[in-house]
Order: sequence, then structure tokens, then C-alpha cells
Amino acid sequence: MATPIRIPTTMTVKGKANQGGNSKASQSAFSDLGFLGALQLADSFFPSGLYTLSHGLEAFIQHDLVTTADDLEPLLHTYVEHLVGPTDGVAIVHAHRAALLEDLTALCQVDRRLTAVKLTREAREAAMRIGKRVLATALSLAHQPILQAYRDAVEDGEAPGNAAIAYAATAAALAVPPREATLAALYAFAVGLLGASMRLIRVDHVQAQSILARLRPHLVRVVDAHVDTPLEEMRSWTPLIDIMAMRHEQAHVRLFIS
Amino acid sequence: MATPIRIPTTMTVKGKANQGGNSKASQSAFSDLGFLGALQLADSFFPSGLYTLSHGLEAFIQHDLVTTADDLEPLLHTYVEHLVGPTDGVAIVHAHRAALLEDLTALCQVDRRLTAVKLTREAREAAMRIGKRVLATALSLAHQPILQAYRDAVEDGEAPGNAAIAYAATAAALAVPPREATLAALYAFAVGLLGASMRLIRVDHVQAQSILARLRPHLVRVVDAHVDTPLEEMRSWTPLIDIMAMRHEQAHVRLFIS
Amino acid sequence: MDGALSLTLGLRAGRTCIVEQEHRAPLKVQVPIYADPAMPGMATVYMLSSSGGVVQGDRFTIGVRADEGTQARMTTPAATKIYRSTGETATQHVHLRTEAESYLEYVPGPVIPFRDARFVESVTLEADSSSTLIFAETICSGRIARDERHAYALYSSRVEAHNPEGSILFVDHNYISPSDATPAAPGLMGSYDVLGIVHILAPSGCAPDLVATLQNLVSDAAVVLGGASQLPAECGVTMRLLGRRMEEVTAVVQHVCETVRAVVFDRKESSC
Amino acid sequence: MDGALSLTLGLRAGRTCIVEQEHRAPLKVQVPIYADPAMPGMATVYMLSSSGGVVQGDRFTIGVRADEGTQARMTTPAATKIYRSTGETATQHVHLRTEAESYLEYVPGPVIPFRDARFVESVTLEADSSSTLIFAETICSGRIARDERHAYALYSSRVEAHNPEGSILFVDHNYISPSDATPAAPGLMGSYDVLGIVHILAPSGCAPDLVATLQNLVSDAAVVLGGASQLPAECGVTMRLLGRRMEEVTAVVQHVCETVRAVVFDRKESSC
Repeated sequence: MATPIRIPTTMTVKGKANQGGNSKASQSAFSDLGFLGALQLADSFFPSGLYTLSHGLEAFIQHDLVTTADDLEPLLHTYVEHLVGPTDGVAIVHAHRAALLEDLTALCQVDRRLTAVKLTREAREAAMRIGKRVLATALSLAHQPILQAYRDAVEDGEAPGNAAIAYAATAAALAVPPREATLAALYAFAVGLLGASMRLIRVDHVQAQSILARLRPHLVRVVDAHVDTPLEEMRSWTPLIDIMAMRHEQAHVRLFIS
Repeated sequence: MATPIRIPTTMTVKGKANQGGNSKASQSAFSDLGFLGALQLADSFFPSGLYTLSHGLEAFIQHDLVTTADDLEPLLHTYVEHLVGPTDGVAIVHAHRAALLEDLTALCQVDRRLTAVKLTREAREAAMRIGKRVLATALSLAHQPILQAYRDAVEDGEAPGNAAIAYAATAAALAVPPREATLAALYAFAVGLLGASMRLIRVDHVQAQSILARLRPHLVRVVDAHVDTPLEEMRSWTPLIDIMAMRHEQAHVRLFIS
Repeated sequence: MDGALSLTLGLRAGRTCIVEQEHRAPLKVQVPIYADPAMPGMATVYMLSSSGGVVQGDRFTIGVRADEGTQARMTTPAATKIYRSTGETATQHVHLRTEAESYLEYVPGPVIPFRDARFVESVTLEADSSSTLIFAETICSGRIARDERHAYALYSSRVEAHNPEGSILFVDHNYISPSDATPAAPGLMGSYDVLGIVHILAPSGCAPDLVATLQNLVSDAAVVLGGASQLPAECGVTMRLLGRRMEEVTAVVQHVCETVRAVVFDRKESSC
Repeated sequence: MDGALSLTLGLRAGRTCIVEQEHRAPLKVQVPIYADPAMPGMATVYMLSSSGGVVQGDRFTIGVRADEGTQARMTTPAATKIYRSTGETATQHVHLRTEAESYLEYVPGPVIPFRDARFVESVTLEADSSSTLIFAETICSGRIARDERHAYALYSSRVEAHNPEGSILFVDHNYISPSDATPAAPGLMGSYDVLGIVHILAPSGCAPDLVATLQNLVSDAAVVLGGASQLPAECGVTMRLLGRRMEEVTAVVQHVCETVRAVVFDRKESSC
């Protein structure tokens, strides 16, 4: 898990233009565009609706399993390492590749496979709801035919329309390389969960930022662990998170959709 | 202005680890940390208070100079190219270098110089207000001595404490290279202004995202134009923006601090 | 050892019987018994291992086909121990297939992986859309009485369900490698020692009612923390149960099975 | 041409006079006149260029020192034309210095840069903290009557103010290169053709009152869109004025000067 593995792609040409001798200013500029694309996609300002989700955290709090920022931080690590990394994270890498190749069949296959490992209803519904919003926004930003084709496939019921797939296709359209797209998605997930926790327990902005800063090496390790994971090995094993997500479905009083 | 000039730094080693023959996995990982640091700093979730500022936009709207998203977009370009790029943008590059060298004297000099080119009171006060919040948060995230020393200098009145300087020092502490720090700052400025415009005129989330996406190559050009600008050439020439910022100071009814 | 068990369940005079059987030691089955007065034709079949548990290098293969209209419960008389490994992995393949209108519970007793045990299981579920298939698995963190918790090297159980056309309905891969990440972490098993997993492939249309019923069941459970949710493609219900003692979890699993029987067969009459 | 003008203003019997003077053609000054009945000792000094404007390659240097207690207004009798350049830049250096209790207005008429003109000006302001120094500049987009707007190649005017210890108070660098970015863009000059810039280094403590007064003045201005704000380090006030015709803007600049005189000298009595 600690070995940094980078997925081979011609897109990741960021760095000093004069590095390695064959200076390619256009690729640097291209990469700057990707960097800005990543900022845009990962930003809380991006209208994904992520802020409506707690991914079961609300139930953790209702069950008194999380009461402080100190409880929250290790749980956030579990979410990222055991839930989002090995499912959405893996899906993003595969979907990004399919989007670049404009391979709609492969894109839909990743999408369906991702739904197959999301065992709780709320998680699937939340992912589809966010996916729909991400796609709608993406289509107004980027005009790649694959985005339109994928949206049609989702509308026709050929693909479930998971957020991770919409996110990956948008990232590809905005020139965000797959590794950075995955990091950005994990980052955005963490911000979403921290945002939810700020509305549910005593966690202030500065604590949230500290948790985020400390999370960074962890996110890198999670991405390193999953950039080469085959699609068939997508999985998650998070019994307590699953149970809390399931119990959240039943909750009568709740602030968040998941 | 179209020539991409990259500032020389050993930090910008992003890209394929196997590029150029001397694979440095640790630097790649380091760079991932910087990438995540940039996401964190540029995120609307970062508690900078940027959302309280309109940089004079509120007065443009009150004077009926901006009424639609179509009016907004070229004005946003002017803000970035003529106001923020050649002042804060230049300051960030210089302050970032000073922060990496742990050169407090140089950092304070950039800070004072930046104040000297901010000719409207509201712009100076807003920059100091944001700077204070950024520094307070930064000190809880990163523990570089230069951050603490700079905060002390601001508290002692030796430096004005502009947001751009706090931002650059934080970026350096979070391993964000100077070019990316500048791009991220311009991006965050644009998001702040778009957020303000959404509360003032009819601009919806999807329009805002489209404007942001189209702004990306523009931001890259602005950074290209300023990564090598000497500190002494920091300047802005934005008469109408200046006038609107000045008139905003006088406004009796207003939603934004600037 | 290369243990194997292959059964076909068929209807004989209203009772479910083993109509075809192959087995290779150490695996074997007992003669069916008929224990539920409410379902007199349902066969309860005990699976046994003469070796007393799973030893490193074991390769077990279990296949059960429930023919049309059959009703059966497959279980074990006791917990299954997975013994210490010095490196080799024990594997187990389970393939369950239910034909039209059949009902099959595959509910073995708890699994106790000992220190350094390495166990990899793959389970394939294939259910006709009018049948009911319950797959349950109860995993213990170790020999708790000896304070041996999550001392095993690897416990991996992958359940994949297909519809009869071969499309994947869901994949539930419980991959637990305590040396990589402690299963006692928050959000995983926390301070709980026993994990129960139940997947119920239900007759089409039954899932929503079944979810509601089973959610109430786990909400009411006092000592076990559990949840139920609808599986992808509305193909059924999945459950997670966490307890401190094996008996607590197996009791809930048993309760779940009884509830499913009630819902499926009550509703069958009202054409669920 | 290498024009130069160097003046020292001094007090002679209550009246401000030119006490030292050097000049090199084409620059020269007229004999001071005393025009403001409210400030009978204030000298109004007209600066002239015998060449009728600024030609490419011209290098003009203007220095004015206002000695203690002097009061003066430096201006030009007409607009300054900056003629077309085939490549060479015309430059102008202005250095203004005001000693204790002095009052200096440096308010030349509008500048009209012709098609392809290239002009680079640098201005240094150095004011004692008890003095008043007004620097104003009015730039026209071109020969508007000929529909020549922003056709010049470069207009750059850099104003840098220091306190007597040499620290920078502010830098205002108006760098306009229409081929890089149209000055008619939103947020720059928009549809306005005339830009007025006024910097007022005020006696210490006067700035806040002066800002409020001048903000009201521009708010009331009907045809000119303008604003006023406090300069860094509370050293004074800066103003931006946009109009469609030169006369509109110069009238406001004149009004500003009169207002500053009133505020500074009224308040001087109440120890501003």
C-alpha cells in the first residue's frame, strides 16, 4: 500500500517545462488547465449536492458512536481507506480511461459494476443523485461527445449514473489526469463529510481544516493503493459504516439524505 | 503575455515518476501533497472569508453597469487580468519564494509593497481581514516557523498582513509550488466574485461553473504573464473597478464588505 | 485436502430430498431432517467436515442446486474452526443455485479463524426470480476466550450474485487483512467481535416489504447492532449484524430466516 | 529633445515666488500670477512647451520644490498633445517636493496621445507631513473628434510617493497598452473617453475628513463618474474620474483643488 504506483498516461505531463530536455510549453499549459479543472471539480462551490450527504455519519452521531472531532478523524480515515478508495476510487480510474478512449460500453460497465458493490440502497441512490447533478453541470462546461452519450445512456437506463463515473468523465473532459481526479474526488468526499459533521457535532472550521491537512498523506496512500486495482476487485468491507447507512435509511428525523 | 514562462523551482516535480529517467517516487508523493494542499487552499470550504467580498462588484450592480451573467464574464476577466494578476499574483510568487527561504524581511517587504499598490481603502482592509483569517487557519495546519514569525510581524505592525502574503506562505507550507499557488489564488478569487454575483444578480450555479471553466485558459495566461514580474513592477490600472470600489465604501446599503 | 460436496435437491412426494449427491472427504452431509412444523416439506441438511475444521492448503468445493419447488436449509452442527497457517491459504468455493419457486437457506454456523489462519472463500449465488435464496455467514474475530482477536492473517469472503442470464446483481467482498488495517477500527467492526452477513435473494417484488420487516427486526434487537437494506436491482435484502458473542448473532440470523419464511410464504399466497 | 524645468518656490513678502529656476527648451514657465482672492499669496505658474507638444524621443525632466510655507499651482494653458511615434518613446520625469506647511498643486491640462504615440512618465512625490501636494493627470483616449480612441501604442504613467524618510507610501502605475488589452474593456475605462487621476498628499490627520468631503463631491457630480478613497498609510486621498469630454473632467479636478484648499486652510485654523 505504501508503494507509489502511477498509472501510465500521456496526460500527466506536469512539471518544469525545461525538465528532461524536450520542453513542451503547450503540455505545461494543458496541465495547468487540468490543475484548474481539478480545483473546480473538487471545490465545494461545484454544485454536486455533496453537502446533502452524510454517508451514514448522521446515524453514527445518533447512536453516540461519534461525539467529538477526535472520534471523527479516525472514522473519516476508515471511510476514505475502506469505503470510497476501493469503490469510487477504483471506478474513477477505470471510468477516466474509458472516457478518454470515448468507450461508452466500458464506461457503462464500470458504472454498473460500481452499483453492484454499493450494497446499501441509500448509498446507491445518493451516488445517482449526485451523478445526475455532476453530469448536468459537466454538460454545460465541456462538450465532449462521450459526456453526452453517457448522459443518454443513463437516461435510457443502460447505466445507473453513479457520481464517480460522472465525475471521472468530467475530469477527463477538463484535462484532469486520472490520478489527480481520484485524489480530488477523495478530497471532495472528505470535505463533504467534514461539512456534514460541522452541522451535526462540535467541529469548527479550523479543526476541519487541520483534519483535512493531516488527511493528505493518507489520501495519497489510498490512491497509490488503488490506481492499479482491476475493476473486478472493487470492494469494500466496512460493517459499521454499512450498518449506520442502513439505519439512517430508517431514521425518522434526519438532516442529510444519506 | 502569451509566452509561458515558468519560474525555476525545485518543487515543481509533478508528473510521471518515470519521466526523464531519474524516477523520484518521493517527489511525486510530495507533489501529490502539494496538489491536495492546493485543493484545500482554493476550496470555498477554506475559511478565508472571501465570500464576504465583492471587490466593488456590488457597486457595479448598483450602478447598473452589470445586470446579467453576460456583463459579468468580461468584467471578471478584467478583474483577474488587470487587478488581481498584476498585484496579488505577483506578490504571491515573491512571497512564496521568501517563505521557502524563511526570509521574514523579504516576506514583509513584499507585503508592504502590495499594500502600496492597493490604492483604495476597502481593498486594503479587505485584504488584511482575509489575511488574518488565512493566517489563523494556516497556523493550525502547518507548523513552519516562518508562518509564526510572519504572524508576529503582522501583530507587531511590521507588516500589513495582506491575504496574498498569508496565502503564499500557507501554500509554501503545504508544499504547493508557486505557480500552482498563484493559479489557485486567482481561481479562488474568481469563485469568490462569482459567489458574490450569484447573490446579487441572476447567475445560477451552472452559469457560474461555465464561466469558471471558460476562465481557465485566461487564468493560465495571466499567471504566465506574471511569474517573472519583478516586485517593483507590481501595478494595476483598472479605473472603473477602482471607482466602483471607492463608491462601495460610501454606499449606505450593502451586502458585502468590499 | 480437496474436499467436495455436490448436492441436488428435488421434490419427492411433497418433501424435499437429496436426489443427487457427490462428496469427497472430509466433507459430507447427514440425512435430511424435517424440523419446522410450519414447513413440513423443508429439508434441514447438516454439512460436516470429518477433519474437524479447515486446515491450511484445504480446497473445499460445495455446490447445491435446489430444483423447482424445493425447500431446504443447509447448515452445520457447530462452528467451523480455521486453523493456523504457516503460509498456505485454505480456499472454499460455494455455488448455490435455486430454481423456480424454490427456497434455500445456506446458513452455516460461525467461522472462527485462529491466529495466523489464511482463508479465502468465493461464493456464487444464482437464483431464479421466483425463488428465495438466503446466504448467511458469521465471522468471529478469533478465539475470544483466549483473548485472541483478529489474530488471523487473512479472511476473505467474496459473494457474487448473478441472475439466471449471468448478469451480476451484486458483489460483496469481505476482505479482511488485519496486518494491513485493524478490523477493530471505527467504522469497521469497532469493539464488536462477531460479524454476521446475510444476503437474501427474494422473489421479485418481495424486496421492499422484506426490507421493512427486517429493518424492524434489527431495530428491535437488543444486543446486536444491525441493519438491513435493499440489494441492487431490487433483487433482495442485505444485512450486517455486529455482536459481542457468537450466540447473539446466530440467534438473530435464525430469527431472520424464520421471518423470511413467514414473509415469503405468507405473501406467496397473496401473490408477492 | 531633452527638455528640462527645475523650479524652487520660496516666500517673498508673503507671496510665493520662483526663487530658483533652470530650464532647457522646449520647456519653460511663465511669470507667476496671483489669481485666487482667497489665497492672495498663492502663485499660479503656467508651464509651456515651445514645441507645441511631445514628440517621439523627447526626454523631459520637471522638478519643483515648494519651500516651507509656500503656496502654488502649477498648470498648463492648454492640453498636451503627444504626437505619433514610429517607434521611439517620449519620456517625462516629474519630481515634486513639498516642505513643511507648503501647498502645491501640480495640475497640468489634459494629455491627448495621438495614434501610435508612445509616452512613458514617471512621477515622484515627496511631501512633508505638514504640507499638501496635489498631483493630477487627465488622459484622453485620443483625438475624439476624429473618432480616434485608444489608438496610441503606449501610455504609461507611474506615480510613486515617498515620505521624507524615503519609505514608499504608494505606487500608482497607469500602464496602458491598447494592443495588449483594450482600455475600453469593462472595468477599465468602458465607454468613457477621459480619465482623471488625482492624488492628494494631505497634512497628517486631514485625510479622513478630506475623503468624506471629496466622496460627496464626486457623488454629486452629474456627468463625471468618480470616486475617492484614502491612500495607504493615511497619507492622503486618491481619486479616479471618468468622463466623456475633457472639460467635464478638468472642471471636477478644478473643483477638487478648490475643495482641498478650503478643507486644508479652514482646518489649519482648527489645527487639522
